[in-house]
This record gives sequence, C-alpha cells and structure tokens, in this order.
Amino acid sequence: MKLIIAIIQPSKLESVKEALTEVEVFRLTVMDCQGFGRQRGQTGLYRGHEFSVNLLRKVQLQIAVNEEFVKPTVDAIVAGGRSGGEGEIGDGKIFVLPMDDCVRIRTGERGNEAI
Amino acid sequence: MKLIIAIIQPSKLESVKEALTEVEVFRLTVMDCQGFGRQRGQTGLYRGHEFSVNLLRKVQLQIAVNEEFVKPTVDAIVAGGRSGGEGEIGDGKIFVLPMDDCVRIRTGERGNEAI
Amino acid sequence: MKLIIAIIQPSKLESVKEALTEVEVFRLTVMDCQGFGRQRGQTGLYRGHEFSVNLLRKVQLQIAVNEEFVKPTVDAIVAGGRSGGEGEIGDGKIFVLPMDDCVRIRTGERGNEAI
Amino acid sequence: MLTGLLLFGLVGMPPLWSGSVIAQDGAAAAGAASTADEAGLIETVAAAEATEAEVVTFDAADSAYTINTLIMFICAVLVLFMQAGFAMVEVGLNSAKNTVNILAKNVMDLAVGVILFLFIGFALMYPGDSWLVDGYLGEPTSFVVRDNPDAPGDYSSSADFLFQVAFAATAATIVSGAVAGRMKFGAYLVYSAVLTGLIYPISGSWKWGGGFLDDMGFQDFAGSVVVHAVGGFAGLAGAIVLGPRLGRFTADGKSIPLPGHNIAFAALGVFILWIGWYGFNPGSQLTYAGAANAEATTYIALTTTLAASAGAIAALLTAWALFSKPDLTMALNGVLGGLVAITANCDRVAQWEALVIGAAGGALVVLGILMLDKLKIDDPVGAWPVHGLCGVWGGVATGIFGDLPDGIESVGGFIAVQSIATVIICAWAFFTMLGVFLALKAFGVLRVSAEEEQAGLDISEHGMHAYPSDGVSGGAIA
Amino acid sequence: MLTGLLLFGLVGMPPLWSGSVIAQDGAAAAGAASTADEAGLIETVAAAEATEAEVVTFDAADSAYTINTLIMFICAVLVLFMQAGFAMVEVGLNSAKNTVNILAKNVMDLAVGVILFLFIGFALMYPGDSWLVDGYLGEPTSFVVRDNPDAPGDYSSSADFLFQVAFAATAATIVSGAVAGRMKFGAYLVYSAVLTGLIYPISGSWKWGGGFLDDMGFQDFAGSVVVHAVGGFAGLAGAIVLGPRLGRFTADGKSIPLPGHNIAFAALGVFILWIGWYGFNPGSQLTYAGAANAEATTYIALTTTLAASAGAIAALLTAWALFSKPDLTMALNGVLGGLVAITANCDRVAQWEALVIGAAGGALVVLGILMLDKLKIDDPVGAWPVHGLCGVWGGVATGIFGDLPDGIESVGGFIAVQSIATVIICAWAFFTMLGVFLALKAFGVLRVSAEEEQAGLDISEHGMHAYPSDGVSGGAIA
Amino acid sequence: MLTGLLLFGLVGMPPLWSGSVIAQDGAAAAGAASTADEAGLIETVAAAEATEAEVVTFDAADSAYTINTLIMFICAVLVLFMQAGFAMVEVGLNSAKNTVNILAKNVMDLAVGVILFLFIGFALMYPGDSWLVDGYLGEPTSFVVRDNPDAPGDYSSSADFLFQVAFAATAATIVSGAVAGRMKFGAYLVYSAVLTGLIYPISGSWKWGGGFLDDMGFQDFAGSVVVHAVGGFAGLAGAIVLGPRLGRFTADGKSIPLPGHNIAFAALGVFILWIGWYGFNPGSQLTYAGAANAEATTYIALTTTLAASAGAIAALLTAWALFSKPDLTMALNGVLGGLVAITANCDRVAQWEALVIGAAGGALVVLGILMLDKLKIDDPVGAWPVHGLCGVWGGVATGIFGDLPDGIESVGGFIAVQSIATVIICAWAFFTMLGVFLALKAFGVLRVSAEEEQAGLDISEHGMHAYPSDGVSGGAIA
Ligand SMILES: Nc1ncnc2c1ncn2[C@@H]1O[C@H](COP(=O)(O)OP(=O)(O)O)[C@@H](O)[C@H]1O
Ligand SMILES: Nc1ncnc2c1ncn2[C@@H]1O[C@H](COP(=O)(O)OP(=O)(O)O)[C@@H](O)[C@H]1O
Ligand SMILES: Nc1ncnc2c1ncn2[C@@H]1O[C@H](COP(=O)(O)OP(=O)(O)O)[C@@H](O)[C@H]1O
Repeated sequence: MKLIIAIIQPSKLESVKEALTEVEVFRLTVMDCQGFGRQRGQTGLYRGHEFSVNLLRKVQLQIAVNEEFVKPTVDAIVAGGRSGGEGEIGDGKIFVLPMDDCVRIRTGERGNEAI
Repeated sequence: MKLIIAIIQPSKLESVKEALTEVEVFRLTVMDCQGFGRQRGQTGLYRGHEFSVNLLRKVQLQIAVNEEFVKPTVDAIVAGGRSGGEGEIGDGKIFVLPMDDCVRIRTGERGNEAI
Repeated sequence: MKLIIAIIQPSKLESVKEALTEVEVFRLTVMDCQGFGRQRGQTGLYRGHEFSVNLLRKVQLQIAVNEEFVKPTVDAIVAGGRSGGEGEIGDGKIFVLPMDDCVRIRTGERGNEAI
Repeated sequence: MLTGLLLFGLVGMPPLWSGSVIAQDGAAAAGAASTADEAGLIETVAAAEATEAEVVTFDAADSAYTINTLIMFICAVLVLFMQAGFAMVEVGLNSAKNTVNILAKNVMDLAVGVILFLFIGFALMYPGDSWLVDGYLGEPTSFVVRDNPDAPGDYSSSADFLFQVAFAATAATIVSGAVAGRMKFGAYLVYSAVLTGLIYPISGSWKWGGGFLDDMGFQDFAGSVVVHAVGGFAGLAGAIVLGPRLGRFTADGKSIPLPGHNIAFAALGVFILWIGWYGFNPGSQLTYAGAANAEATTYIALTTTLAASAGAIAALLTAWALFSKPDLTMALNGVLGGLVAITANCDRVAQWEALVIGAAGGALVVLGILMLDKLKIDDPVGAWPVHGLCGVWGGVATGIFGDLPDGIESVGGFIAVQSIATVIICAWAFFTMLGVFLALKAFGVLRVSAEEEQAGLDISEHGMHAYPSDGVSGGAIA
Repeated sequence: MLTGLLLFGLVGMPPLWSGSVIAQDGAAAAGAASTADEAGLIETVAAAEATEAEVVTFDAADSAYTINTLIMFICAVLVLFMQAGFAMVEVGLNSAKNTVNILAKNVMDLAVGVILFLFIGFALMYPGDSWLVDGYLGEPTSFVVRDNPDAPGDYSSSADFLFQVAFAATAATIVSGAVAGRMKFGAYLVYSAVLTGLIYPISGSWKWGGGFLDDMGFQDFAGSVVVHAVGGFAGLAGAIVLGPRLGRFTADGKSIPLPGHNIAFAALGVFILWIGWYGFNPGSQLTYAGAANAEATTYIALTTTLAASAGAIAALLTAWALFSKPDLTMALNGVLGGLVAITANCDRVAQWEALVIGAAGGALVVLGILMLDKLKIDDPVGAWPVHGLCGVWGGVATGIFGDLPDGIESVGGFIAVQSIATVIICAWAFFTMLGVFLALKAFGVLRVSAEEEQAGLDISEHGMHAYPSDGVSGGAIA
Repeated sequence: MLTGLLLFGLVGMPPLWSGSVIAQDGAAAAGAASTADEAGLIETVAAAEATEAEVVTFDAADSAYTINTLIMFICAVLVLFMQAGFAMVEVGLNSAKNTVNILAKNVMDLAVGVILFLFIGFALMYPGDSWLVDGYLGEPTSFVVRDNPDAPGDYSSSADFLFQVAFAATAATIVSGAVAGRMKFGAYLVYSAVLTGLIYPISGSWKWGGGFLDDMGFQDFAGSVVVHAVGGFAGLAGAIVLGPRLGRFTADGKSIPLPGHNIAFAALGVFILWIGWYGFNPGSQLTYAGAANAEATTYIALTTTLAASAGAIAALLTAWALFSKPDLTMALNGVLGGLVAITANCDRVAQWEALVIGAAGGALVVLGILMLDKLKIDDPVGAWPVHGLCGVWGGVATGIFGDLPDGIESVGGFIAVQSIATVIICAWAFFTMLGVFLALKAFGVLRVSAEEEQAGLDISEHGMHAYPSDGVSGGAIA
C-alpha cells in the first residue's frame, strides 16, 4: 500500500479528478496548500506596487492505493496535471510514500481491502 | 514510530479527541480537508437547484505515535469516529505510515522521546 | 528520499524559510493546521469570558529531500523555528518519513532528480 | 390696496405648494393627483371656502404635515436599515455554519412581520377609540387607512405604518439572536408571526396605543421597554426553552464559549444599528415641524449619541477590569446597551444624565452576559443582556432621572410607576412567548436534531453553505 | 395700520429664509451668496419689485422648491447607496476568485456613468423641447444648467441630475451581475459607457423625457421597465453573447451550480438595496411639498414595502415547494423581484394589489432562474429574472391593476399600451446591447481566455487576490 | 376686514406648526412640551407680544430653523455613517490578524471623541466671542448649551454639535489606518483623546471658529484642510514615529507589500464613505432653507459626485499606465482622493473644475502612495496620500479654481492665502502629534513587541480572533 501525495495547480483539480476516474481511482482527499518552488511567474499587484508572489496557491491530493494502482495513479496525475503539452514550472510534484496499514472507520476493515 | 493519518467527519472531531484522550494520546495535528469517496449523500441546494455535493468537508488528524500506541490509537479513532453503531459511508479512513524519526523543535530531542 | 513534515508556529514561517534558504532548500509546501499538544498557554477571550484555546494555529511544512539534505533541513527548521534561545512549549515537531519515489509533473522525471 | 390684501388672503396664499404634483412619470402625475382627489386634498377649494384665518391655519397645517410626514419617512428608513445591522451582528457572533439560517430568519421576519402588522398588528397597537377591552385589547382591522382629506392630521398614516412596522420588526428580530444555532426555521417563522401579529402590538397598545399603562403615567419615549425589553424577554424565553447549543456547557457545567466567526460583520452591524437608532429615537418625536419640535428631535439625537458613547466606554472598561483585556465584543454590546437604555428617556434627561444612563447600560451588558453564563442560559449574541436587561434599566432610569410627567408628583412615585409598568410588559412578553415556545416544543418542531445542529443549520435546514469551499463548489472558488 | 400691512407685504415677508446663506465656512458664505447672485436668487430685490400677491406666491414656490430639492437630494443619496447593495449581492453570489473584478466593475461603472451622463446622457434623456427627432431622440448637450433664478422650477437641476444619474448607474450595474466571471474588464468599461451614455437615456427619453411612449399613455412610475428591464435585457444579451462560465454546464448539458462564495455579503446587499429602494420609488414622486405630495410619497413607500415582503415570502415558498428546502438566495432574489415589479405602479395600486404584484414578482424570479437554466444561459446572479422578467411583469401589472391614466378608457386598452411599450423598450435594450457585445466579441476583446477564467479574473485581470492567504501575503495574515 | 387682517397677523399666523409636539409616547409629549417650555419656545406667546412684522419674521425664522435643523441632523447621520466606512476600508486593507484591533479603535475613537468633544472640543472649536487668546485659542466649556428660545438662531445647537462631532471623529479615525498593525490599543485611546479634545478643535477654531486664518480670508468649505489634512498629517506623524510594520521593508530596503485581507470590505467601506460624503460636503452649507441655500446644497452634492468619479477614473488609469493592471485599491483610494480634494471648494467651482480637481486628486493618491514607499514610511491604508496630500491639494486648488472671496482681489493672492493657511494647519497637526507620539514612545507604551505584532494585535491586545477557525472555536465553526 502506498500513500500518494500530489501537489498540483488548483486549476487542474478537475482534469486530474477526471484522469483518476478513468483509471478507476475514486477515492481521494483534497487540501488547500501553498507552494514554494521554482515557479516565480505570478506577479501580484497591491496598491500600485508589483511584487512576486512568494507562496503560490496549490492543491494537495492524498490518495491511498494498493501497489498495482501506483503507476496508473501517478500517470493519471501527470497526465491531468500537466499544463499544455510541455508542462510549465509550477505544475507540481508527486510523492509516493510507503504505507503500513489502512483502516476503514465505518467497518473496521483493514489492509488492502480497506483502501 | 508511525504517523497515523485519519480522515474523519468534522462532527466527530470532539468524540475522537475524547476517545484519544482516554488512551492517553494527547498530541495531534488537525487540518481541514475535503474528501471524495464512496459517500454521495449530501445534496446541496443553490438557487433552487439541487446538486450532489462532490467533495465533502472532512477533518484530517495527524498523530505521530510510538509502536505500542498504534493499535490503541487506531481503535480509539474507529470508536470515536464511527457514526451510530454500524457506521455510515463517509466515516473515513485511517492510514498508518512508517516514520523514521521525530524531532522536538523546542529541545532538539529526537526519536521515541520526542513524540 | 524523505518527506519531512514540520509543524511550527505561524510566526516562525519567515525565519524557518530563511534558515532553509541558507541550506539551499528552496522547495516546500505549506499548509495551515491546528495543533493540540502540551502547549496550553494561549487564553482566548470571548464575550468577557476567558477560555483556554484548545487547538492552536500552526503551520505545517512538507519538504521532500534527498538523504543528504535530511540533517541540514531538520537542523535549519529547528534553528529557525525555536522561540528565543531555549525554545518554548508549542514550538512544534518534525517528522521524517521514508519516501519511495518522487515525480515532477511538468517533465515526468522521477526519483532523486525530481525532488 | 385692501383688495390686494384680500386677494392675498383668499387667493394668494392657497397655492402654497398646490398643484405641483409632478412625479418622475409625467403622466403618472395625473394618477397621483387623482389619488389626491380621492383624498380630497385639494387645498384651493378648501381654501376658497374658508375664512381668512382658517386659510392660513390650513396652510400651516399642510406645511407641518408635509415636514412631519417626510421626516418620519426618512426616520422609518433608518429604522428599517437596523434590520441589516441586526443581521450582521447576529451573523458575526455566531458560527459560520449557521450563517444562512440567521440571514434567512432576518429577511423573513421582516417580510412576515410587515404582512402580519398590516393585517392585524397595526390596528391592535393603535386602536384609537376602537378597543375590544378598553385599555387592554384593541380591535383588529386590516390595511392602512389613508388620510382623511379634510383632516390630514399630523403626518400620513402610511409614514406612520412604516415607522411602526419597523419597530415591530425590531422587536421580532431581537429574538433571532438569542435562539440562533438550534431552532428550526419553520418554528421561527411561527414565532415571528405571533410576536409581530399579537404579543408586541398588544403590550404596545397598553402604552403607545393609549391603554392602561399610558393612563398610569408610564413613560417610554421610543421603546426601551415597549420594544427592546419585549424582544429581549421573548428571546430569553426562547433561549430557556430551547436549551443551550451543543457543546456550550460541558457535562460538569463548565461554560465553553463558541466564538463568533466574523467580528468584522459584528462591528459593521453595530455601526449600522447606531446609525439606525437616529431614526428610532429622534423619529419617535413623531412631529418635527416647528422650532420646538425640531430642537427636541435633535436634542434626542444628542442624548442618544452620548449614551451610546458612554455605553461603549463603560463596557470596554468593565471588561478590561474584569478580564484584563479590552474585549471588543463587549464594547459593541455596550454601544447597544447604552442605546437601549436611553431609548425610553432620551427626550427628558440632561446631557450628564444621558452619560450616566448609557454608562450604566454598558456596564450592565457585561454583567448580564456573565449572569446568563452562570445560569447556563445560552444566548449567543447577548440579546437579553442588551435588549432585556438594558431595556428594564432604561424603563427604571426614566423614573430616576427623567423630568416628571404631568400627573406624577414625586420622583419616588415616578420610579414606582416605571418599575411596575416595566415588570408588567416584561412578564407579558416572557410568559406568552414561553407558552409559544413550549407549545412548539410539545409539537416537536422547535429544535433541530443533534446531528443537524452539529452539521450546522445552513446545510441541514437550507441545504446551503454560506461560504462554500473550493471543493464543495466544484473548483469554482480558488 | 395699513402701512404696517404694506410693510408686511413688501418688507415683512420677503426675508422668509432670505439671506441666511451661512455655510460651515463663515467666509464661504460670501461665495455661496455670490453663487446665489449669479443665479439671481436674491428674493429681497425680486420681492420689492413684485406686487403683494406675487410676493406671497413667490415665497410659496420658494418653500416648495426648498422641500422638493432637499428631499430629492436625500432620495438620490439613497439610490446611490444601492450601488453598494448591487456590489455586495454580486460579490456574494459569485466565486471568491472574481471578487476584485466585480467590485472594480461596480465602482467604475458608477464613475464612468456619472461622467457620461454629465456629458451626454442627461440631455438625451430629458430633452425638454430640444429634440433632434421629435419624441425619439433628444439633442445632446453637456453639463447641468443651473436653475434660472427667475423661475427656479420645482426642484434644483443639480438634485435632479444626481437623482437621475443614480438611476442610470442602476441600469448599468445590473448588467455587471449577468456577465460576471468571464468578461474582460476593458470591455465592461466600454459597455458601461455605451449604456449610460446612449442606450439608457434614449429609451428613457421616450417615456420620462416626454417622448412617443409617454404620448401613448405608457405609465412607468419609477422605472420597472425604463430602468430595470433595460438593465435586465442588456444583461441577458451579454450573458448570451459571452456564453456560460466554464464548468457551468457539462458537455452533455447538465447544469452545474457554481455557488456564491459569501451569502452574508449577498444578504447584506439585499438589505441595502431594499433601503435604497425607498429613494428609488418614493423619490420618483419628484415633488414632495404639500400634503398631497407628502402623502403620496409615503404611500408609495408603503406599497413598495408590501411588495418586497410579499416577494420574499412568495419566492421562499415557491422554492420550498419545488425543492423542499427554504432557499435563502431565492428569498433574497424574491425581495428584489417584488421591488422591481412594484416600481412601475407603486403610486397607483391598492395595498392588496401591491401584495399580489410583489408576490407574483417573487414567484416569477424563481421560475425565471429555472428557465434560464433550462436554456443554458448563465446569469450568475439572476439579473434577468429579477430585473428583466420582473421589470416586464411590473410594466404589464401596471396595466392590469393600476388606476387608469387620463386618456385611457379601459383596462384592456391600458394593458395593451403597457405591453406594447414594454416590448419596445426591452427589444431596444436587448438588440442594441446585443450589437455592442457582438462587436466587442468580433474584436476579440469580450471574454478572457479559459486559463484566465480558471485562475479567476482577480488575478488575471487585476493581479490581486480579494482574500489573500497567509502564504500569498508573506505571512502577514495569520 | 382690517380686523380680520389683524387677526391674521396676530393670531392666524402664529399657529404655524405650533403646539404639535406629539411624540411616539403620547404622554411624553408633555415632557417634550415641558422641554420646550424650559427653552421658552412657545411661539404663541412670543407672537402675541410681537408686532405684526415681527410675527411674520419670527414664523419665517421658525420655518427656516426647522428645515435647517432637520436637514443638518440628517447630514450628521450621514457623516457618522462614515465611521462604518472607515472601519471597513481599514479592516479590508490590513491583515486579518489585526481586524479586531482596528474595529476596536474605530468604535472607541468615536465614543471617546464624542465625550471629549462634549467636555472641551466643541467650545474650543467654536468660541464665539469667548477667546482666551483672540483668534488663536478659545475658552473651554462643557456641554451643549440648548438654544436660547428668544433667538433660536439658524439651527439647533444639538444638531450643530452632532454634525461637528462627526467631523472631529472623522479627523481622528483617519489616523487609525496609518498606524494600523503595530500601535498599542491604550496608546491609541490616548492619541484619540488628544486629537479630538485639543489638536483638531484648536486648529479648527482658526478657521471655522472665526480665528486668524478666517480673518486672513482662508477658504475651506467642508474641511479638506481643517479635517482631512489634519487627520492625514497626524497619521503621517504616527507612521513615522512608529516605524514600518515588521516585514514591510527588507533589511536591504526593498518594499514588501502586505496585502489587505478582504478587498470586499474595503470596497464596501469606500461606497459607504462616498455616501457619507453627501452629509459631509452638502451638509456644510449649514443652512438649507430657501431656494438659494437648497440649490447651493445640491450643487455642492453635484461637484462632490463629479470629483469622486473623476478621482476614481484618474487613479485607475494612472495605476493602469504605471503598472499595466487596473488596480482596484488604487481606484478606491482615488474615489477618496477626489472627494477629499473637492471638500474645500465644492461650493465655489464650476463643474469642469470639479472634474479637474477630482482627477488630480485621484492621480495624486497613486503618486503619494509610491512616494511613501520610496521614503520607507509605512501607511497601511494610504491615509496620508488620501487625506493629507489630497487635503493639501484641495486647499491649494481652492485658490487656483475657486471664486474669489470678498476681500481677496487676485487669484495669485488667493492662492497665496490658501497655501499659507494650509501649511500652517498641516504643520500644527504634524508637529503637535509628532510630540504626542514621541512622548508615548518615550514612555514605552507606543508600539507592541515584535512577538505581539507577529501574532497579530487581535490575539495579543484583545485576546480574540476576528475569524476563528474550527479548531480554535472548538469545532463550532464547520
Ligand atoms: N521538494 C519539494 N518538497 C515539497 N514540495 C515541493 C517540492 N518541490 C516542489 N514542491 C511543490 O510543488 C510545487 C511546484 O513546484 P515547482 O518548483 O514549480 O516544480 P518544478 O520542480 O517543476 O519546478 C511547489 O510550489 C511546491 O508546493
Ligand atoms: N483511498 C483513499 N485515499 C485517500 N482518501 C480516502 C481514501 N478512501 C477514503 N478516503 C477519504 O475518506 C473519506 C470517506 O470515504 P468513504 O468513501 O465514505 O469511505 P468508505 O470506504 O467507508 O466508503 C473520503 O471522503 C476521503 O476523504
Ligand atoms: N505526536 C504528535 N503528533 C502530531 N502532532 C504533534 C505531535 N506532537 C506535537 N504535535 C504538534 O506540534 C505542536 C506543538 O506541540 P507541543 O505539545 O507544544 O510540543 P512539545 O512536545 O514541544 O510540548 C502541537 O500543537 C501539534 O500540532
């Protein structure tokens, strides 16, 4: 079991969700976050005063999957999350973490069944 | 050491915290999140127009524990987080992740002591 | 590869970021969170009625790093995140999690290169 | 020469403002004129038939009627604006998850209140000579009777209705804050109809309708008791019958504050209420034409301002002394407490007395909030401390500080009259509404389920979030 | 004695309000007086030269002018306050990511509207006798001509301009809500200038300027059709040409609601609009001095209040019946629907008729919103259902319920006139603005790119977040 | 016949508005009447004793007094509403973590200001004939002296106090924005008391109290300099002494903007201020009765509207040109800049001049903000650019464009007078307040600690969050 954490552009949330649905990943958890990375493009303007926006709005997805789903899930996120054909700085990252166990609160089921 | 990540109903935050206190887990971190899972029940209404709410409000708990606390912690979350006797769809998931190290910023302590 | 999760005081965000920059850690993800720990100091006041604030505002940093960066990163967070010389209750925790893989969405690169 | 003067008397004067019924809509002028026709307000005719002295008198009345009507209209608009203020205060001092519900209550209690007051309340409150039980219960009739053209009176009945219905809506909406976060929306609509249709106008008639309390010599200029205490005690009844919100008091009786989610809204609401009070108190002078009236109207605005300021300062200092931090929500409630307290007596106290009355009101609010806490009564916005307790204080303070009215000889006697009447009105509001809330409870329609309350009334009663997040709104909000 | 009387006629009366031009700025009094000089408003001189009867007449006119001017000014302020209401409603019912854009549009359409109306619109709308095409197109001139001192008229032209420009800004700002979330800011400024400079004043002149619709006997007291339907149909044109927001309808045609991000703002906006409407409708009486006018002004406020209340209740109940939940946003739109519907006829209907008209307006709003949804037209705030549809209903309802104006004999005839004129004005607004929007589209300056829309107009058009988070603001917000 | 006329003179006229002192509270009428009694405002008696001509004159005065008093009251309410506008602008343009503090300052500076102005400021500002140092320093006395019944004057002193205290509160509250985010709450209360009690009324007396600047011929109709520049320069002193907020400028001097947390609040605030300005400027005409006054009042409203619109457009375009994005916060500040600039001269400029003055004000605001940035002075809301810089511009523009006052012969001379007086007032406000702020700093009570600032003044000074999250509020907000 793995926990896949993906940081994507907020505007890609819908297309990533669609891509995930196509590979039959239906369950995920979403959080707002701010990213600080190589991307520096966005300029804010405040009171006639431009500034490079330091932390950028991102969305984080957390998806627990069984081993065989790791590759399709990662590929789907990459496909849905990339801007244009070539991708742009700021498109984000995917982290794959090992996971020891998973529990479904409703039933108390554990392990691969519970994902 | 493990990092336990639990996604629960916001309305269960209090009862889960109480259940955790009973097993002497006093430290945790809480975040707002939205969940996308099997649960589909909630219907929103906007401008005379029903719609099924797509992402649902959830709360995520992150709890770092030593091995011996994993089971009681998971059990406490299940006990406190389950709706009614039987549980309901949407009650959430618990993920148990391996953790290599823990550091207390205040003292710089590391490892099991620092949890 | 490790995923470092740090929970710090919101007011330390800037100094932690500076400390991280010094050890050449430029990429990170930031989230708002609430912490429940040993710290109990903050008293809120609402309608002439003091109360001990139960969950406290914290900021969570998530930083994916290659092995050789783990120590400098943790040290930088400790240095930037500690209040005063001695640290104060509530300064937070750092969790180091093993990480299997990392993917850069823009390019599809994987592993250590993609961090 | 003499002829000229005669002309002046008979012909010259009458056109004072005559004929100039124009209207945005050129042609509608005819309509308005025909309205005037129906109302028989054609001065020229009236004038021509009158003697000279009468002509002049008529014109003076016409002029006073105009000023009174228009200023009363403006004051009514200010009082209606208070609805926005109440809505913002209540929204701000409650949880985000109950925002839609609070707003729905505030919009609908105004709408329902207008209809109920039109069909029954207005007549009940101002029975004139048509009492069912003399001095105690007026005869209900519906609709606003437009002015008798031959005797237009002091101001238009339409302006009067607007001004009065705004007061009724104020009394109703006060309760909304006290019962926030747990009452069913349907039950609130029922409560609201009963209050504006029956409870408020009946006790109102005892004083402003010229009923038995008025005969007793009871003074309540703009309604510390008649309006605010009625709302405050009705709210108290609601808060008691409903019981506290979940989590407000722990099993072992500790009080857990549930902070309001947007203090900026709360403060905006208080500023709006302060502004609206300039319609509430000065407007209650009812006639503004003529130097004496105009002066009195603005003096009332002055005492009102002084009491509000003193209330804010006293509440802030009291809170600062007690809790060692200057609590803004207390200062905000203190403004309102000062305003409520001066409402009964703004016309009959000196400036320093206004300061004292307002300051005491501000301090009382803080103590009242602490008292409810001790009693484990959950009044989320402090409706009772502000409107109930300070309303009572306003009523009694009138006796202590106010100039004696005709027919009352001693300060002691005045205090007695004020206290008795205040108790009667508060008891009326409290017990009748207690009955209503208990009946709603008996029918099981009063309070939402624990689950619904936890989820918030917005989603459980209205299916809507006030501030939907990104995810909930399908990514529309980023 | 006689001499005394003469003195009275010649000397005594004139000082009625004469000379007391004071001003905050003691010395500026001179300035103001010199202004008065220029305007030749020196009563003393005028009076001394006049015969006795004239003197008196003059004073009566002076007094009426004063009241009319000052009350119209206050009403204009109330109508201008509606800009804040529109801004809050639109902000609240849209995504957070478009907030800055909506506010920028609302502030700037008022600013641009004032300038355009000053330079061309006001003259186009009220040509007096200066028509280019008689009854159809006025002659454009610029600036407000100050009053002729010898015949000051019914009210000051400055007050008139303010009142009228507030109406023009209302018509313009209605559209903002219909095109929210996807229109370029520059294009909006162009649209706004065209509407307030040309489209609105031209059709306005047909009725309020005394043009051909006025000659037909068409009645529209305060602008259900002339103002609201013009804005509503212009907005409809915009919504159609722009197409729906991304994600508003799925590929297979399902409608996806994009909830507003702050319902508290929306409700606050509706309260402000309700309040502002007391300037809009009663203010449209234009002359308020004299009992008949004052009474009519407040009766209009009464029917306005009744219609708003009935609209809220009807919309809430309709929504409750259809969707089984009391939808607050529908009640809010219902208030506005009721207000729009009564605007044309608030002066000429009975109280029960006002209730019927308002209730129908409230119900229509709900149906109109559903209808647009079916037609896949995306109007984020319901500008067309509220202002377009209820505007039309208001126009027609005037024929059904309103007192017959002079020259129209039968209810059937009245309905026919109202319907024809309403269709003409709506078609004018719809098709001219359709042209403008299509032209802007043809030049490729109408709609932002999909990427910009997704990111939100705030950041893409203005480089600014309305509610920047912690991180974005560099830790300043915690 | 003659007798009839006499009757008319002696009996017929006096009842003009006489006796109709009614009040909401039927019985309180007696109270009000007794009030009138004390004030000796019984016209009938006065009239009966007067000669015919006098009778008539008295009635005219009575009528003018009524209108003036009531309209001034309404304008005072509008100006007081500006407090809500300032609060919203400041809240919106600052960090969320300082919201409670800003609101507390805004509520309390009004409350404290009212009390201080009552006890000392009002008398200092309008000494009449009671100067301690002739033309420079009035004699302090307390409380509002109610009108002398025999000579009621132009308007009630209560209305006057309300109107003037609202101006004083405006001057005080301007500073709040400049010192936001780092000043101790207690220190702010001290500052506020000093400004409204001493600094503002003393310089105010130099002009509006008839002091030495007034004698010089200095013109400042509604207070571009007397009110706004005083507030702006006091704020500048505060911003300088306090130093910038943490993180506002980097060690190497780069400017880091700290964006406001809620632009919707900021825009709402500006709309409210715009509306309130219709009390501020037109209200400063002080007498409104009579055609000349009424016309002047509304012409002032017109120039005010034109300047606000021109200011918005100029600021938006300037920002657009300089930064290639239409910055809403600049447009908002531009509205205010235009309004401040026209305030001194709204009564004495032509319409095109109003446009020029307003547009220059709007552009100046943008440049002023950039200038402060260069100078590393941190003024979070732009209080100095808006009120200080545009206040100065308004003062000077009066000389350039305004009609010459009596006693000044040339435009050059007028400009000189205006410039000198403007400099004197600004220097007075700046240096006295610099002293106050330095003293507070010396006592170590001026600025919060770095830790407290980082945490936000809400929690560190008031122990309260403005927008508590779920967790903090114990799960109450979901
Ligand atoms: N090593 C990392 N640790 C944590 N978050 C990261 C890391 N690298 C990137 N991110 C997140 O991903 C977002 C996109 O990063 P960016 O620098 O644009 O990626 P790229 O490597 O493609 O240049 C960042 O804003 C940040 O939130
Ligand atoms: N595999 C998963 N990965 C990430 N989050 C999940 C996963 N499964 C469930 N969740 C989270 O838990 C919440 C409850 O899920 P639900 O589908 O109701 O669980 P169940 O499996 O009991 O039907 C979801 O809304 C989502 O936030
Ligand atoms: N075991 C843990 N699991 C999850 N979060 C923790 C844990 N311990 C501490 N935290 C987080 O760190 C924050 C600081 O904790 P605190 O109790 O002050 O630490 P200390 O151990 O230094 O006393 C807490 O508010 C909480 O968010």
